[in-house]
Amino acid sequence: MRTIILKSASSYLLPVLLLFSVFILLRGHYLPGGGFVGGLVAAIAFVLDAFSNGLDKAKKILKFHPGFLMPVGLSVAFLSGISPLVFADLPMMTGIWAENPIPVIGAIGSPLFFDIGVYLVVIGSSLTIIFTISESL
Amino acid sequence: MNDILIYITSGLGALFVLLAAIGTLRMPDQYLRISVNTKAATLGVGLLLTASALFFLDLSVTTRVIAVIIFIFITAPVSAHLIGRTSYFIGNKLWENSYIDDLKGKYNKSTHELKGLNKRKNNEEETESKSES
Amino acid sequence: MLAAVLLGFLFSLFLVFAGSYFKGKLAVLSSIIPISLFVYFLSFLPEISNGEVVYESYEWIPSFGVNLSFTLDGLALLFALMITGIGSLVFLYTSAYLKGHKYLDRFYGYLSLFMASMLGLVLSDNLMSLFIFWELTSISSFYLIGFNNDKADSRKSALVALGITGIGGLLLLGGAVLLGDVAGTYRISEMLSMRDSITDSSHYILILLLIFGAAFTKSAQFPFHFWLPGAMKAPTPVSTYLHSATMVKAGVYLLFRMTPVLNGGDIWHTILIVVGGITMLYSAIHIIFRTDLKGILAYSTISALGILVFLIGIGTQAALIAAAVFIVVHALYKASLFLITGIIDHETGTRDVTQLAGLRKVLLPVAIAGFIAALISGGVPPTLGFVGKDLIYESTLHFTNNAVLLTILAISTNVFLFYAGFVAGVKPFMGPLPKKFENIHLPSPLMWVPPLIMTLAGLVFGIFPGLIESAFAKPIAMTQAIAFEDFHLKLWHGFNTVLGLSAITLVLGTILYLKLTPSHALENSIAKFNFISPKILFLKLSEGFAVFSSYWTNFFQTGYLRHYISTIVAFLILLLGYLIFSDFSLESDFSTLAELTIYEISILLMLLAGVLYTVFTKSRLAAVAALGVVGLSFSLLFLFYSAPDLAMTQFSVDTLTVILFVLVLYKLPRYLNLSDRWLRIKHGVLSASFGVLITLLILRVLKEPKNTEITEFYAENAYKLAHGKNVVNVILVDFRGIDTMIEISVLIVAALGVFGLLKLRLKTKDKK
Amino acid sequence: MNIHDFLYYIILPILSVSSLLVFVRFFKGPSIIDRVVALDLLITIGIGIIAIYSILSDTPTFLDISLVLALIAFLGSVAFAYYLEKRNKNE
Amino acid sequence: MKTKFLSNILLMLIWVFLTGEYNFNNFFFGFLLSFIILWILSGFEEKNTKKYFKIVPKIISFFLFFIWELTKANIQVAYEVITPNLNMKPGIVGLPLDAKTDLEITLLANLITLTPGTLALDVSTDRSVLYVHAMYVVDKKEFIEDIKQGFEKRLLEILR
Amino acid sequence: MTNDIIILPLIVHLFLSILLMFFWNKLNFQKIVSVVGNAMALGVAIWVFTYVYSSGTQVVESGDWPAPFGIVFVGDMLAVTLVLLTAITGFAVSIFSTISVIKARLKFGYFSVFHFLLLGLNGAFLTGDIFNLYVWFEIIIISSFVLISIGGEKSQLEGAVKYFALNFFASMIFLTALGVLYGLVGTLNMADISLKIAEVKDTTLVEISAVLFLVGFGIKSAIFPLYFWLPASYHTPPSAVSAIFAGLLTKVGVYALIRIFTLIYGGDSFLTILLLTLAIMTIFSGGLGAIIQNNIKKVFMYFIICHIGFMIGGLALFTEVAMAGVIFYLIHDIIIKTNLFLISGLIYRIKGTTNMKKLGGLYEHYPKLSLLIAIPLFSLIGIPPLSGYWPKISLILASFNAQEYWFFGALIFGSLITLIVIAKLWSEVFWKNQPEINFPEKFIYFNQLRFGQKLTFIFPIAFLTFVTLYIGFGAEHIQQLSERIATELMNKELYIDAVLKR
Amino acid sequence: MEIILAVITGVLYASGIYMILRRSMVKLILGIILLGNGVNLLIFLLGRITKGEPPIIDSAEKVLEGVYADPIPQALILTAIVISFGLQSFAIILVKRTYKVLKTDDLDQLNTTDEDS
Ligand code: NA
Ligand code: NA
Repeated sequence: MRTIILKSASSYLLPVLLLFSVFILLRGHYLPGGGFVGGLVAAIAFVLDAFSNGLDKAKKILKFHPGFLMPVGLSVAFLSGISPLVFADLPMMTGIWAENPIPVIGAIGSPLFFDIGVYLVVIGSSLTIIFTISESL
Repeated sequence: MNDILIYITSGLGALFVLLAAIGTLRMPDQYLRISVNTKAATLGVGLLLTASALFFLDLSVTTRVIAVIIFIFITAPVSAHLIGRTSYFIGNKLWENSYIDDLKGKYNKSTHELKGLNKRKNNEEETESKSES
Repeated sequence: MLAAVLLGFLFSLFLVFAGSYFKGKLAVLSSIIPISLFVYFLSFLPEISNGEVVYESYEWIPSFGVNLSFTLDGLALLFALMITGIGSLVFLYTSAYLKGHKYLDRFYGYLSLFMASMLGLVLSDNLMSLFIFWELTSISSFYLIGFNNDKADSRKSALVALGITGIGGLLLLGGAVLLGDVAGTYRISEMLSMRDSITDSSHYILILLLIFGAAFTKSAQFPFHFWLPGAMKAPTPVSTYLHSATMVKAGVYLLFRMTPVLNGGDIWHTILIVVGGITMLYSAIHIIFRTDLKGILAYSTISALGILVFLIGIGTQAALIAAAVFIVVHALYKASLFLITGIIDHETGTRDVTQLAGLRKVLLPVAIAGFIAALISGGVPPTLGFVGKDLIYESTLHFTNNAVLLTILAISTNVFLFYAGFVAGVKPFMGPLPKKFENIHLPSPLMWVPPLIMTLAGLVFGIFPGLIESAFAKPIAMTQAIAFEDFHLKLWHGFNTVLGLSAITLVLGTILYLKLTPSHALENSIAKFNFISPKILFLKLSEGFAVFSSYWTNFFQTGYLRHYISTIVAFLILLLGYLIFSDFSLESDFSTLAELTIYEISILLMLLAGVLYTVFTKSRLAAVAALGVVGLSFSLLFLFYSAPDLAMTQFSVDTLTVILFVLVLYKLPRYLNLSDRWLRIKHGVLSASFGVLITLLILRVLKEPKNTEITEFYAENAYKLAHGKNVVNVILVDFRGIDTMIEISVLIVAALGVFGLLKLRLKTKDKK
Repeated sequence: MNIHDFLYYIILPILSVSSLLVFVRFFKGPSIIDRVVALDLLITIGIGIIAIYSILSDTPTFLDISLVLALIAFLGSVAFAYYLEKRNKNE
Repeated sequence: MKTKFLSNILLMLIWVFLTGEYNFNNFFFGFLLSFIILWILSGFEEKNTKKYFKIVPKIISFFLFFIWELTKANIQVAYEVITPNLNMKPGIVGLPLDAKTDLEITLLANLITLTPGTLALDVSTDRSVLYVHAMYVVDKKEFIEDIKQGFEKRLLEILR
Repeated sequence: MTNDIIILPLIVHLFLSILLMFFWNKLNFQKIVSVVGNAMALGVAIWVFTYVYSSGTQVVESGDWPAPFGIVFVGDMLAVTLVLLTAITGFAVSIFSTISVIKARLKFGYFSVFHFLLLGLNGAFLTGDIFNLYVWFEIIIISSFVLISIGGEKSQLEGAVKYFALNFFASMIFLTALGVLYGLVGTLNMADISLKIAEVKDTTLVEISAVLFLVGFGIKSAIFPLYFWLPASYHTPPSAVSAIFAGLLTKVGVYALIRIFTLIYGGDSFLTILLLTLAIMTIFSGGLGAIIQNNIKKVFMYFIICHIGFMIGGLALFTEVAMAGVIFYLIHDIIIKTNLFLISGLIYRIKGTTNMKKLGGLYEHYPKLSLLIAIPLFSLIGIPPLSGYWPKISLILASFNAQEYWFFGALIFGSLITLIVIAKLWSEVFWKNQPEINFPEKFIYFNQLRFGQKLTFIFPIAFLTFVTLYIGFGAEHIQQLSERIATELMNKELYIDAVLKR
Repeated sequence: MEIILAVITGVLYASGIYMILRRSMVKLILGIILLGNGVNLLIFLLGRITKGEPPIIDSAEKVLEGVYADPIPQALILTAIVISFGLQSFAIILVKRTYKVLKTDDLDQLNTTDEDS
């Protein structure tokens, strides 16, 4: 859309929203949030950018096709799922936890990486869907 | 002291929200409704959020409330602007008692380019009214 | 014996792969098999006639009790020799009859397949393996009838035959399973000692009906007989081999085999005598209305089969032995007549008996064979046919009920059969030779020697009936688990009633043959009654069935999505309604339920209004916006009821959906109000009823106490063991992480689908 | 009257009534713009309700949801505007 | 300016970590403290960075001004909404812009919109005019002047 | 660790899906990876199968959470048998896909989605958790939506819309059932549900949940009166896709019905009557549908429906004998139905049509191929001693023992219709001379293919035919397996004890 | 409260099905969405509802104690929501594509696949 107001507002909102999405992702284990909502927020940030600056620019910011995030995210989730099986001789999806928790995020463990995988997949697939539609309009 | 602040902020907030609601119902055209909506509601919700920040008096809550307020204050006018201009595009007319319309005939209908004030006014017939099905 | 059975299968398999390389030597190669098998089985004759039984068993599928157990007793040997003996002759005959045929290899393949199946059938001691071979005979018959598969007639006949015998096969399967269950074994030899417990079982009648069904269809009993004349579309060797000598006797064989197991008295007798009786007379009468030689032979075959069933129904020792002898008699003369017909057809190009005459002048050996065959068929002494007929009258006369009626029935039938034999075996050769047939030459001996051999055998056996008696009668009687009373096959019994009856038969038959000339006028006269013939009724029935199928299928498969959904919903309403209202009580204790507050009411109102608005608005965009309202209400609802994660997710997802909708929407047409008012009301009532049931269901479930073991475990351990405080999230990424993994996979696939749907454009020309 | 009662018996009802009033506008339209505006306002009021509800239930975490709400409501409006503009342009 | 701000934040965080008290007062105190420290230190640095320290008070004053305007106008609108008659004189006014950059225009437009009674509808493609819908356009010139002297001037002071 | 091997099939397919997504545009690489991957999956499945066969039911507790608190995977004989069958059909279909599915389609993630589908199927068979089953079902249906609709033109899209709507509806009913069940027992582990459902006082509610499951799964497994989507959609996608749909998608519904009705709702009299009635009607409707079709794909589709009725009816009889019949039939059916659709794909490639009226002369021109095809056709009919025959013995026996003569009648009816229709098909397609029709010109016919390509077409069919022959002639093994599975199913304590480690 | 929610769930089911039964494809999708919401609400409701006690462990605590909402239905619904989202987006695009190819939004025009051929 040809509007300076939206354009500049969204260019400032984009980093903030992305930051917010990471925040939502990381705190999910302790408070409402998590990979899915976090991923949606991030996707929405890019969609907003696509609305205001046009699809091409939004794609340029991403540098690669958002679809690429899907296998990447799924790999992350998959690896965090099977790593206990491979490395620790424990059943699939068993949580492996670091000794000490850290602030904001809390305990660091394989479920966190799993959630990050979810986050990436959600961004990837939502953006693939919306960008594809926008392109075909 | 804090309690009183909560009474005030929440009370005022609720009032402003109610105001926005009544305004949205009563105002005669889209632009006025958008106008009322954006301001009163934004302020009202800001106040309500402040009330909760006051209630919890906790850093994390306060920062979040501030974040929400700032966010609303950034986004509300932007969306008001978007909706307002869209309303003009699709040809929603101004209230009959409206006083002046500087925007009339300024939009190029096909490109949505908007002219400045000094340019010649033409293509007035382009802003014929249309409404959503 | 296993090797004997497998040989044919292996040979047909061999032909599939190597048949084309042996085109020239195929006939010799193929014929070696039945001949050597015939010799092989012949070698058992001394043992068997001494009353011994050869037994062989291989484990196959013990879980089902299905084993390849073979017994060679008198009955089996009779059939085995018939199968291989006539088989040998037919194989040889074929080599000349179909000489140079493009698909001779296929033909021999099918034929060997059939022979092997038939051998397996008669040798099996296991009811299940008997069934297996039974079905294989149907299949090979299907292929043989449809051998000229470029002709629509052949294909249709093959289908009809397969359909009828297929029904029978399935009935046999049912009967076999049931009998096996009742007896506790599929071994027929073991069932023999259980006749009483089987006939007393509550399933006895059912077993009987199923087995009868199988036998009647296979052996072309009325009203299932009509597939057999149709099967005459097959090349003559097939008609000879399958549809007169062997396969059609499988049903008779089955009844024979089952007699000691299932003959439980009146039901057995009544059904078999009635069905056999109707069949024999009905088709015998049909003979006089035919002009096609094959048609005449087909009906006389059916009639003969009727006689066999009839005799088994009588079930006395005399009757059974009569049946055994008649099987041999019939095989010999009928096979001969078919082969002769084949020669005539092959040489003259017609089978129309009104066109044929005087052929003795050009086909003398064939005429001799035909004449003897006619004698056997007519029961003229000193042929085996005479012995057979005597035995038949002997059994009918001594049957306890309706002896006179049965005897008259037998005589009438035999008169027609006499006629048939002479029309087929004698008439074409008599009189002056028409000009057009003057150039005919005697074909290869491979064709005319086989019928000659068979008819001569019929003559020899007639003169020395003791051969048959010692070889078969006694052993067969033993297979029937009846004490063998002293009984001798003789050509001459002295002057008695039976002789008188025989004489009457011969006289009446001769008169009929002399007075009645087959003609097309006669054939057309019966065509008027075709509409009530079982065949036409069957065809009408299957047409009606097809119409019904079409109606039924199109009734449900309308192509309208709403019909499908509303059927499913209606079905659900029916079931749920039945269950819910089957013990419905209005009284409810809802005191434990949560109280209602103003803000909830307003949210719920909003939700309700949003939903209704979505449904009833005429603007798509407004509907989408209303969906936004619904989403918001939902998310607030989730929030009030302690589900912040849900609130967040619901709202973001709803918004994203709205965005998607909005992006797509302007590419879509505006709403149309397509359904009429009546349909809307109908659907409204349907969906409203479903909604009401869901509401009632929920309320009812809420009255039940809920087990909270799992929930408590999560509450206790989410932090301690899984290091998370947002229990919902812990469930999602840890306790039930697999769900989430697959859930994101769903998203990925959806995205791939969207991508493909919108990006992949196939041009119509390179589609697929 | 303590804070709890005040919020419960006065503020929440006001907000609820407000949302219903806005919903009336949503119903009435007449333009799609009115509906979008009403939806936007409903969400904004929702944020207010969440703020109060978080006090009543003593659960500050609920406030996070208001942030998501605010963020996404904005995007919804943008999308509608985008749609309407595009549709109008194409016609 | 950005680096300054970041340094400020960084310092604040360090203070908070040092003290180990994660509450609002402590953060605020940390921020204030680091701000003062940076201000003092800035005397030895280049001129450009000084601006940061001037702007902060201006932002605060602008904020207060805005709150005042907001409240004032809200009461006006409230009156309008509650009273039975509609005594408005609405209209769309083209407002010539001094603001040039995207940020300036956007902020101005948003502030105008947030203020009751006015709604920034659109900016002309050449960025010369901001079209504003207003509830009370008694005198067009006065209306334009109010905004230009009020919001725009104060805003540009901060941003430039 | 060792018992973890039962989830190896899942890991293999998930890995393959991810890998293939990374190599989005490398078509040949995708083909090779998919085929090799499926061969691997087959190897794994055989390993898993033999392992469970020798060591008994294996339970994997994901996340090391003891049942019933986490999601468990249960490799009992039924599950691993189905996993093996999935691997066999998956292997065949992947080879067939490389040649029969057009490039453009393959370029849009065909293989990746295909492996997601196989992943879903394996997951559905292995999971011991009812909600997890729902999730697997969803990955299955979304994959099937994608496979059925991508690149689709008119008829395919029409089919896809209906397919979508009805399957979505089925999922919703499934979820409703799940909600009711959870509301009653508060647990999702199927073994645990089985124990706790006995404590529910309001048995009507239990029956209601069963009915909801029945309808939810019934739509997926295409039983009467819920099957409508199947004839409308299965024939539209490429044959390779139809094949996997036909072989496995409806069967996963049957599997689910078997699982819940043996484990949770076993022996309820209302349900027995209901299931039996539906089974009879299913056989009837499927059979009637098959009679009137002229398109071989549609004929096969109605047979899917008809033969589902056999299995459902056997399930309703609820005896060990019947169950053994059901399992045997299931094993037979998965292989045979997959093969039939591959065959229809081959016929399409040979003649450019699957309409019987336009087909003909196949026996004349491709005699050996025709005989190869005849084997699965005969097996479908149940010509003894081929594979379709054996399970009927158990089913018939069970129907007699239960004195359910109507079901016996339906079995006979269904078998007869199958016989007649297949004979008709044989007569029309193989025997009849090729009628003179206008063949599509821009079409690559089978005889224009290179030898290697022809082989790629034929190999999967021959492979599956070989498996079918094994099922028929090695019926002893299959029957022993079926009986063992039936025993496991009918004694649910075995399952429960294994899962809950009692 | 539950009674009203139960009624609303019923209304959602009814509306969803009613919309699915319409002939317009857009309505079909709206119906699907409504039905999906109804199902979520049903699960939520049957998992028993609790007001204002989210299943989140207090920062000071280690276990969830006292009154708290059952987290399991929430997790289930979350999963269901995400899956429905995937399905719905696919459906929306499917409808768009179908419309583009078939030039109609009328489901009744989509019945050629069921004809005998
Ligand atoms: Na979460
Ligand atoms: Na874990």
